[in-house]
Amino acid sequence: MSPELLAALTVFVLAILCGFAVISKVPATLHTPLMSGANSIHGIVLVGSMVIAASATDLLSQLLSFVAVAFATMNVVGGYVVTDRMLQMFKRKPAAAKADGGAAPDAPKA
Amino acid sequence: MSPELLAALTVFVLAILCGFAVISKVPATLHTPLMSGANSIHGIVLVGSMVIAASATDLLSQLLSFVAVAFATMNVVGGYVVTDRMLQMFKRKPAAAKADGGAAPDAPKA
Amino acid sequence: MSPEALATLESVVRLVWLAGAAAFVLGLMRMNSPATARNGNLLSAGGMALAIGGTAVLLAARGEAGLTAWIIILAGIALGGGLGLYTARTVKMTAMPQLVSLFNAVGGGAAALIAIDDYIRLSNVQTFAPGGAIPLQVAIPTVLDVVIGSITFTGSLIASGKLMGLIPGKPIKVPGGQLVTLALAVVVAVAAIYLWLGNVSVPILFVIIAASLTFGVTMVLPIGGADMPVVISLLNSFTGTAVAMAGFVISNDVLIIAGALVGASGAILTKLMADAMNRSVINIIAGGFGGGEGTVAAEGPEGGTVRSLGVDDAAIQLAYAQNVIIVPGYGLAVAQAQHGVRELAELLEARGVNVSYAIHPVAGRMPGHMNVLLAEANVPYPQLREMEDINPEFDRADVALVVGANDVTNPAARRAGTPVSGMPILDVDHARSIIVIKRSMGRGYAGIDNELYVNPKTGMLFADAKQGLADLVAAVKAL
Amino acid sequence: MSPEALATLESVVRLVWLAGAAAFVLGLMRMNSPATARNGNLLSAGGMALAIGGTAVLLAARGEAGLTAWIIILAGIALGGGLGLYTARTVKMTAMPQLVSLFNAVGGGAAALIAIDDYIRLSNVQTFAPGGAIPLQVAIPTVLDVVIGSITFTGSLIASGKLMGLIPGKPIKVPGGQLVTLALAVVVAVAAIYLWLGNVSVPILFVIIAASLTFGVTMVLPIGGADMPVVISLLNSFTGTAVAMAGFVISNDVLIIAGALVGASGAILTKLMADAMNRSVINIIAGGFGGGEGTVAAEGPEGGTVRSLGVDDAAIQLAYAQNVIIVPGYGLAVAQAQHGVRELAELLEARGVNVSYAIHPVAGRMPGHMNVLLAEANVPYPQLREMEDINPEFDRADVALVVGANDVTNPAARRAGTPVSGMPILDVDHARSIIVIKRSMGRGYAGIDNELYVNPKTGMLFADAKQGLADLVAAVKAL
Ligand SMILES: NC(=O)c1ccc[n+]([C@@H]2O[C@H](COP(=O)([O-])OP(=O)(O)OC[C@H]3O[C@@H](n4cnc5c(N)ncnc54)[C@H](OP(=O)(O)O)[C@@H]3O)[C@@H](O)[C@H]2O)c1
Ligand SMILES: NC(=O)c1ccc[n+]([C@@H]2O[C@H](COP(=O)([O-])OP(=O)(O)OC[C@H]3O[C@@H](n4cnc5c(N)ncnc54)[C@H](OP(=O)(O)O)[C@@H]3O)[C@@H](O)[C@H]2O)c1
Repeated sequence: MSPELLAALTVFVLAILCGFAVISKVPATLHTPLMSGANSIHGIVLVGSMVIAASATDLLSQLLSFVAVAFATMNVVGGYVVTDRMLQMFKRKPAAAKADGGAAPDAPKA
Repeated sequence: MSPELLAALTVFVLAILCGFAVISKVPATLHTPLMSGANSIHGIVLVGSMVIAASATDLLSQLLSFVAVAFATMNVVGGYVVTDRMLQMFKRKPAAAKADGGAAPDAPKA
Repeated sequence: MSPEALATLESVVRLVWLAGAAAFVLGLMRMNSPATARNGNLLSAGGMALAIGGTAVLLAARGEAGLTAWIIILAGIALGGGLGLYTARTVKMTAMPQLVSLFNAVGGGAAALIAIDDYIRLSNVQTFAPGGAIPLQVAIPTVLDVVIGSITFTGSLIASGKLMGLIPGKPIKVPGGQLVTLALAVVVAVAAIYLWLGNVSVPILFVIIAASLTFGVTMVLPIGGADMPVVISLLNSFTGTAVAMAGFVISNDVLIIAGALVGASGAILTKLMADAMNRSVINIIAGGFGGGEGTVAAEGPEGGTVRSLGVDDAAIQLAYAQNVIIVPGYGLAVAQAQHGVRELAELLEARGVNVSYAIHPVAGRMPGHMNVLLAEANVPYPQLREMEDINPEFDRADVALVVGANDVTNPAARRAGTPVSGMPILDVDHARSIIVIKRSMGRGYAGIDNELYVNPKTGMLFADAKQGLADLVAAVKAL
Repeated sequence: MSPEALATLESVVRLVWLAGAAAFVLGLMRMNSPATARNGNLLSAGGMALAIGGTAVLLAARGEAGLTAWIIILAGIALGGGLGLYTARTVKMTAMPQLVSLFNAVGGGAAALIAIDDYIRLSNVQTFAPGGAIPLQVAIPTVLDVVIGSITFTGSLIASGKLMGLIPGKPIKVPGGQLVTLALAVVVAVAAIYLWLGNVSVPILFVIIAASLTFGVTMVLPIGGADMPVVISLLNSFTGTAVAMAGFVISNDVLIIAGALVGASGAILTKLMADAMNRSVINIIAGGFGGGEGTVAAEGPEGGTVRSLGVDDAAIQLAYAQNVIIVPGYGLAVAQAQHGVRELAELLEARGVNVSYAIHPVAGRMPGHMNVLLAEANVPYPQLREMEDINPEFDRADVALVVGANDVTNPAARRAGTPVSGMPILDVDHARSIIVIKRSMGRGYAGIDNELYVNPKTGMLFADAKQGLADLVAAVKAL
């Protein structure tokens, strides 16, 4: 096993342990925002997408990497924004009833 | 910066993050056992001590590494045993009053 | 740029990536408590910006990216960013889970595309140098990335579609069912082993892609809509793993760290979510009792009589109580009655009644559902009380007002042998009297009758939650 | 062994080390809750055994260690292991902190020795090749390891000595005080920079060692004995950091991981411990109000009268109460009265009284002190109630029996401006009546009067805790 692979494996295992340790005793209230927050983090795949886009020469590679970059950016931007919107709801004092979107009641779905 | 150093730094940072994440919401009751448990873990220095002892050739090195090995082993063995003894105290049902050492009341210290 | 300067820059960017990864961990840590959660998310976003900025600088310094490449990158970022921003900004609070699932789908897709692209390039090189295999330490993560990423892609799309109502929420039995799933798994396994044995073949990779994409569909279709939050969380964990594999493929630490972090934390979160519903993840994936969304049966539970209550009676009980605990449930969410409930509570408080809300961890259809809805309706945060916290207080409550909640109040959970057995419940039956607002004697998510409704202390106010609350408000005002 | 086989073995041992490190993390994680704590410690110990065993195999396979080296290793292990086992097995429960501190000292010492040895060897090589410097990426961790390890070594020994009573527990002002400390810090800094500038010099390294060892002494001597648990925790975190540095010096990942893990978790733990006493770590290190161990003043607080209570009166109150809450404190630990308190509680329970124990997080002189002592006396675990949990129940308690506790019951903490302000306290004054067993009107750790004692509801039973409890037991039996 090459030293680089061993190093990468070490990093992988440590990051897994971090992940386990971080989510320990979370109140259920925060499950959805946490899921959404973790969802934004894997948007880091944008870094990888940029790297392959930079070295893409043939058309297929260019196409694939374009889609990858667009997908990944959507994940990053949308993920963080939507998580922030969720968490805004948890503020303690509702700072003067703000007329936010989405408050418009909608027809029940069920 | 050499790739090895970068890799070691990455590992270092991740382990620190693990350490932060692991000790989050600990009941005060467990502070002392946790301190003791963490104390045993740095007994891992025994691995390093063994490595330097194996390559010690001159007398000074041999002396230093002997002390290092003895110190580190004391840390490891004593640390785990004492932590275990502390944690034994937390068992839910006292399995039939056992006449353990240390129960003999002693003259007050203060 | 001189080679030395470039080497230094590479080191610096790697440190920047590491800082970004650390920000992700610290951010997640802060998201563990409501007070610091928003700040934690911003920290995580800051780390992301840092990592992406560093990458851009590195690519520019390396100078290997031509104009086309930059156009691709910038156009991709503009397109994806715009779509993400727009949808995230405009989505309704109640529709968030489906959007998260959509973002998860594209993340998984991107991870798979990286491995696919890398494999095709490597295979081109290999074609020129026949006999040379792709080393196992690349082949293994490549295949894993492609498989997991593809499953996540279609699986998350289906989950999102179910929640949006584009695909029926009911469990859909795939013809052939488990047989199809099994066959797909075998195809993937055989193809993977073929590639790992040293064979280089793009067509076989596409077989794997196709089988995995189909697998994602057949995995999620048979699961009921109500279980989707857990499924989304699981697929989220999958995406993390796929991203980590992509990191192995292109030897990039920050992808490995962030991916593994999400993979692991997502797995724990999935388990916590399932635990809170007293189910196992396996049970959910295998398609449990989910999907029976309310209004199934109309007969009352045997051996008990149901007492129906008028609006005016209910209003009097509430108005002259000292302590009222409101128990919101899925029905409140469906009826969008959060504003109505807040109005009633304010009215009661103005009359000197103590009002608080008992929030069951899995009331509704996603964790934290009730908190988000009530917060949206500007219910003050301290009035929202968690289950463990408020359960002892039902003993002192004059009235418990249950609005569209069912399973989370069912005393049957305290006995063994029912589908809800073992699920912690709100001790509503300890209150001096109980008022339940729902449309009928219909069942809840678990599909069983609720013994609470035949409790002599209980009065049923049959109405749509929104309408019933409006009536109550009017009646209290009229007192 | 062939080079390829050796290379494979090296890879395997590195994976074994990684597994060991993972076991440390998982073990610590499990130590977060009483139910899994013991198991977690065993997991951690298993990881350690694995890591050490792997190292032995690797060293044997490399074949570079001669007979002498093996004798050194085995003799060292036998000696250190024997000492560790013996002391750990025979120590009294109340003397544990000083032993932990001792183990910490030797751990820090070992870490420092590794760097010292490595530096001396490198300097020998450098002497043959003059002009060649020791690279910065070795010099930096070497110096840090030596400094931190040496400080920990002497600091922990002093801390241990203070707790053992070998060194007076009172803060000892070093002549010259802060000036000496400052001078030592400057010496270390200058010497460190000298070495980092590329100079190779063993004598300078020894200057660093000497200054650091002295620094450890002057740092801990002025801190009061009662603050030692926090200091030990801090030094524990230091040792972790030193071990991580040793890992950088000899390029060993498992040392880096385990060291950094302990460094970080120890730092957090130190902060949590200090927080629980409502103090800052800085404040403690700077030598706060610590050290005033009981029996300072004998006058009652002004403006209130103290009501003294006879044993028989107290026994009657207790025996005919419905709910009794026992509040143990430092005095109970000092008097070793844990068995007496259990006997009294059992006697009361046999008479139908509900008895529970209110455990303040920092009652006593180390975190968890009371739990450990009461568990040792076989008090059933469920009777031990944590502060947040039991505080509301004082309202319903007929008698609160305070045994040798002082600060943790002082209502002055609810006001600003006192040394205990802000420290959460047990709401003892909410009980219908209060009995306090202590020897005098002496003050507690914080050195202030306790308003509880002049509360009209309070009766003082002046006695040594052990004797007082024995008298109470006799009196209750006689009823
Ligand atoms: N939170 C989560 O993460 C999550 C995820 C998946 C599953 N679940 C499960 O969902 C359940 C949640 O319990 P719950 O008590 O909140 O809900 P529930 O048990 O599903 O019951 C909801 C009740 O609301 C009533 N209802 C529906 N529409 C209504 C309307 N427009 N107006 C008034 N009432 C209406 C229904 O009765 P009528 O038809 O008679 O009106 C139904 O009995 C648990 O079984 C939980 O395990 C939760
Ligand atoms: N737990 C930790 O981690 C930790 C660490 C460091 C500091 N502290 C501090 O320690 C304090 C703990 O509070 P506490 O209420 O447990 O103790 P305390 O405030 O220190 O008071 C102990 C009391 O016990 C009495 N006492 C001493 N020996 C006795 C004996 N033989 N028999 C009967 N009574 C005896 C003393 O009064 P008489 O002399 O009148 O008998 C004294 O007032 C807090 O201020 C805390 O911040 C705690």
